[in-house]
Amino acid sequence: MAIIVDEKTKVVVQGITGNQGSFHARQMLAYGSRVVAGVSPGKGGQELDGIPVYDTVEEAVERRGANASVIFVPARFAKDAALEAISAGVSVVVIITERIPLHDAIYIMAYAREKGVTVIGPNTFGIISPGKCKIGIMPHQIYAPGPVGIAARSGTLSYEVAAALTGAGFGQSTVVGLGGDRVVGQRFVDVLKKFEQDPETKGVVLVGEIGGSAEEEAAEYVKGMTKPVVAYLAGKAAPPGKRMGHAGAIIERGRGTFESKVKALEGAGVRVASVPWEVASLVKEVLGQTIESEQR
Amino acid sequence: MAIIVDEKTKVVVQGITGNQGSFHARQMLAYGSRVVAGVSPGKGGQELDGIPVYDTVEEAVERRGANASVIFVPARFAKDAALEAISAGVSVVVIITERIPLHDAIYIMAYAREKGVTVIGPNTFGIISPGKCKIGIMPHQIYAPGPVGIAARSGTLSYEVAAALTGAGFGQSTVVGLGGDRVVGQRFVDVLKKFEQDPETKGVVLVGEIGGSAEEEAAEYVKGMTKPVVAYLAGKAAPPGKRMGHAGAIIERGRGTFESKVKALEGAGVRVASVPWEVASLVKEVLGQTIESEQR
Amino acid sequence: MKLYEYLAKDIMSKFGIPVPRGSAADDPAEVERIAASIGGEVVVKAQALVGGRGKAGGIKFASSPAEAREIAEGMLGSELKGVKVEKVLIEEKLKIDKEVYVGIAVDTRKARPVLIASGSGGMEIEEVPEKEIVRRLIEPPWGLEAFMGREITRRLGLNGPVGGKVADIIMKLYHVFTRCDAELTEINPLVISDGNVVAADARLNVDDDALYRHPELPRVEEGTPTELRVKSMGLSYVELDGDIAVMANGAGMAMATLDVLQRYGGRPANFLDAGGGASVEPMAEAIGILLSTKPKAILVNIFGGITRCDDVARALIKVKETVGFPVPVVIRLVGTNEEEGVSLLRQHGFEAYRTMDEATRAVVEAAGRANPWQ
Amino acid sequence: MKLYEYLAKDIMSKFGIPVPRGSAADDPAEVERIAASIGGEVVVKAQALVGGRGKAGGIKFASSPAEAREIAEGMLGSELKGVKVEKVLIEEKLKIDKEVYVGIAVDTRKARPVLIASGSGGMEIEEVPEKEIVRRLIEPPWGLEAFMGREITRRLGLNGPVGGKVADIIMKLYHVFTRCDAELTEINPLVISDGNVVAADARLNVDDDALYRHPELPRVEEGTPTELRVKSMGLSYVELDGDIAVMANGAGMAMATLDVLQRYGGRPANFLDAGGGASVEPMAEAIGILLSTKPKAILVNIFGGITRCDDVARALIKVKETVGFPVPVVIRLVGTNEEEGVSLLRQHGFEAYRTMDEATRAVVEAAGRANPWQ
Repeated sequence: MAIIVDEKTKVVVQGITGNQGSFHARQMLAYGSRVVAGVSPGKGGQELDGIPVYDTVEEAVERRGANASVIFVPARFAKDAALEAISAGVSVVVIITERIPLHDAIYIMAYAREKGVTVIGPNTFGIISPGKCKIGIMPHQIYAPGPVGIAARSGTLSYEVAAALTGAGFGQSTVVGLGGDRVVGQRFVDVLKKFEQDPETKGVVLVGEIGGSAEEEAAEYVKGMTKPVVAYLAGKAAPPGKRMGHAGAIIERGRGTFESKVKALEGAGVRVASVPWEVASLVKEVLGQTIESEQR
Repeated sequence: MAIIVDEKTKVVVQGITGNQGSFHARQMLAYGSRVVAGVSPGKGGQELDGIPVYDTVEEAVERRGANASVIFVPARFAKDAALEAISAGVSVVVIITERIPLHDAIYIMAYAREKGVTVIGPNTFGIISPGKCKIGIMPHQIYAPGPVGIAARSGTLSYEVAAALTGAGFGQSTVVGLGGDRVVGQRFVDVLKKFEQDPETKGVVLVGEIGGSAEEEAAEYVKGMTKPVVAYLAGKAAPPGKRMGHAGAIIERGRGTFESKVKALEGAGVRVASVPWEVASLVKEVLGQTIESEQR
Repeated sequence: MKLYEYLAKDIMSKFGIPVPRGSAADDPAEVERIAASIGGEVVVKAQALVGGRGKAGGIKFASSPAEAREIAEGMLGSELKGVKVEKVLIEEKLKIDKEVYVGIAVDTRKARPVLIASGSGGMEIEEVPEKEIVRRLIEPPWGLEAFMGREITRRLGLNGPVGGKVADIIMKLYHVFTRCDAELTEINPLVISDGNVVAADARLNVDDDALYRHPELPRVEEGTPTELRVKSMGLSYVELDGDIAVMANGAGMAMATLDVLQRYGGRPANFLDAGGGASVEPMAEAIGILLSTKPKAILVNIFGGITRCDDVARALIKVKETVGFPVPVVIRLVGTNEEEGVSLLRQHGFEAYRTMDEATRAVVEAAGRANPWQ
Repeated sequence: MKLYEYLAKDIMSKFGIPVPRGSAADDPAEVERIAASIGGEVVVKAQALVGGRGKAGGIKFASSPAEAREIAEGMLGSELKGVKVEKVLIEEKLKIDKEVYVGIAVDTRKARPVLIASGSGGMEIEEVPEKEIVRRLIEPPWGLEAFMGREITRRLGLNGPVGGKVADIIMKLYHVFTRCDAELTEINPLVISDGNVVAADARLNVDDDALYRHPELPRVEEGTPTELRVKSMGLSYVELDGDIAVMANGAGMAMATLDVLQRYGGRPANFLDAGGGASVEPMAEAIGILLSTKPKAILVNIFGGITRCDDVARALIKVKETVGFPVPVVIRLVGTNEEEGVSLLRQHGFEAYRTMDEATRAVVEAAGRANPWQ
């Protein structure tokens, strides 16, 4: 088990003939992901390392049974690519592209709701169920299969946390990059619900940051969870009103502060690490407890 | 029982301060329909024969529990009025207005599907469950409660048929005016399904006409029905390519001919009357059969 | 409202759809000038709202401006399938590598627009086998997205740059459809020629009920002068080829009246729906127009709902007292205010029947007598 | 991109929203002319992208053109909440019967636009009690319909002609929101005055990521010259008030680096996200810019994913060999191509740490030494 993607996931890469798309298609293939097709309008008929390239996602679904898509196309074409994937019948769409207009993201999410499709991103490093399926741009050598689910708003920081966990002997069931934008397809609470249901996942790590209210919503949900949750939040030192790299990482009009998030999470029983590398020891503590309580 | 509207229906009249709206609001009230509110933007606070007038349908629903709306507003405002009613949470919207742009009708129907609301019309005389509830502009003295369901694309012709039935001693469970436009909320097949489920209805009369494919669809459905169906179709003498008053009544590019409809209906076991007044005797024949078979 | 090909192409061109070089004219000298400015071979196309123009001789090729003029002289003013040709469109002759069909209509059953495409361009879409047709319902309010254009193009077997151009034209055709409140818009054929894609013929039917919000669109009126006159009064009227004028209230009732009339051997001269609660004045005017078509008899068939029988009676009396009735008028009058109406009629020497059956038989008999107009 | 009030009002006015008579100027003489042309009492409003302008003295009334000029002389060039005032807006003074708030933002949780209205206009919406606020999620792709404007207006307790005008303005504000790709647009207050309804203050923040499709919109750049310079390179950069320059790859990593730095007593001078797979040249340029801010030390914290450690090493070497490092540079370098990167650094006299912890402690210590810039 794992969440969202696993060994049955068949990936189509949209934008496969671009630099990013071709590089990461090969990386995913090398990792063992079932990359069954690529799409690049007007370039149907080509091949990339044996991966057939089509003009439409529809063909990739019809001919190759693709059930997940990953999007590498430039921001101005990303909306159309995402709508195409959603319409074509895949169940997961991972949008790597950054700087997608906010209104486009809103529209994509509305269409995904209508069609019952799970969107990861935009502006995400992707999703990986170690040992089963990698869809995205993350350096996969840092992950190992195991009992910890990770959901993160930021990429590199989640690598830091995942590497620390792997180094401490805690592999991951699935690592989900929610994306750094304000409007994303999966928020902490959505992913927490899935981890709570997943038998393989024994505990969850949230890698959050200032801005928005995703951490506060997560805290509400955690109160009813049976699995332990650990968090690290970035942005304690960030001044209000300054966008810290991510569109979503901004303390605007007094909302989304570091303090409100820590308070909400700690109030829900979440152990909040004060530095990224502390996450591993907190996971050790809480998973130790879980294992003990399971043994009773 | 009856279909769509009955003694529990509480009606809000949109456009109640107009000539048509005020006249027919009074007529409906006189018939015994529970007309609980009127709506006329900017005229909230007025009254019409004790019926309170509000600015929005939302208020009529909140304050008076309206669960059905009837629309008398001019064509160019009808789309907004219909969307308002659908959004406000009524379960039935009857659109009397004629000459509503086709694209507006398409949009209204899409919104109604999204919200699960039943739309009757546009360009309909309305719907009546005799003795229970009248929503529309029909001359109600011609109806009587009874076992026959009627669905009609045209108004006056359905009056002719209903009067003949009443005259022959066959009252009606519900009479539904589908509307004379190409795109309408309820088609024959939708209403047939409801009549088939309604214990009070023992047989159904369809009053159809040339144009479109509603009669052919109905024929398909009738094949699986347990209740007898009688039909009269207008337009045998109409030349192709000429719109016969209704936007929907046109034989265009060889489709929707009188002959194809009669063939389909007769093929499904429907008795098709050759003149309007023949409907009553056909109903007598088929209902007699039904009663006999029930008595066995 | 159906637009002539040259008007439909003007509009499509404004939306970015490539159309052949050319121009419309109603004068042979102008045709010659246009053909000369285009150069080379041209096609002269009769502008008439009829199907199958090609087979009927409405599309002809000319290899010189003089020949184009000659063809136009033959077409202009002539009748094509019963319709007078008032303009011709002169265009460059296209080299044709492949023809496809693309159209957008309304699927009334699904209450949604539907995009229809086929690799068999040039044929009427009704004649193309269903398996060669690509259909895609367009879900409102989502609409047509660029990727759908690509999906359709792919299903037509087009790819590469030409596929991209066709996908783009499909999107633009959808813009025409939505922004012009179209009932139907078609490009047939869409011609592929040396890697270019051009709309060789175009159809655009605009919803009459939406014209009020399209002052930017040209107006084309179809119908006889009498039809247009009655239409301008807000009533529905259709001319037929019989000799009994028919007025009824409600479209269904009017159609049924024609049917019953025909059943009893009568031949309807027209169809007038005077329903919808028309008042005395327009009803009287409409009856006057019926008289002006010189029928052998008039049948008035009213089942009063919103229409009040006394108003109908007053309209008839008004006509009798002003222009008079030179032909038999047979009346069936029941429904709202029936007694008052019938009584008014009696006072003015009219009789009224209670059933359609009786009235229809009576008018057929009356029309069988000698023609009072001769 | 936040637009100045006068620009936001220009745009709203183009969408049909009534705004006060007035005009913006950057010169006191022009202010006097504008005030004279308006006549009567005017208001002079400092154009600065800060909240709470009124309380900070950025909004003043003048009863004569001369007084308006005097006020403008005081405002222009002065600082309002730390931001230099370069323009003032001069407008007619409105008589105020009632003030309401209307705004459209994005509810990121629901991934939908949300319309917010309140009868308590003039206050920051955050300070209005929740029960006095009307919220309505806008469902894409359906959008806002006219009736929703009426429903909101009714909930605000407005009716009659004024209610109709406010409902109409709500619809137009929605058009501004959608057609300008806004993140946020507000009218606060929307002033009701003698039956007229006027947008007395306006806010319009446009999505930076959508600017490419809005050539028609004015451009407003916010930030220090260095921030704008780094932004133009496509990197994220924020100036802070400390003395340790920070470069990291990835926004979350950069934020975490600042946090850890602060935890160990260091004071970050800035935030530079050099992630996203930037190549050697822009990274070297970015490091040069960090140096130009004259920090006491530089911390480079890289967890290589798409960013390759050897590229980071090459960028550092390039800077060392060209402009040189006058301050200590502390490097943490792990991840993709780590060995090659670390080895390159060693060859050029740099040391690299393996953990954030060590590197952060080291840079704080290094910055604690004497300031090399003095």
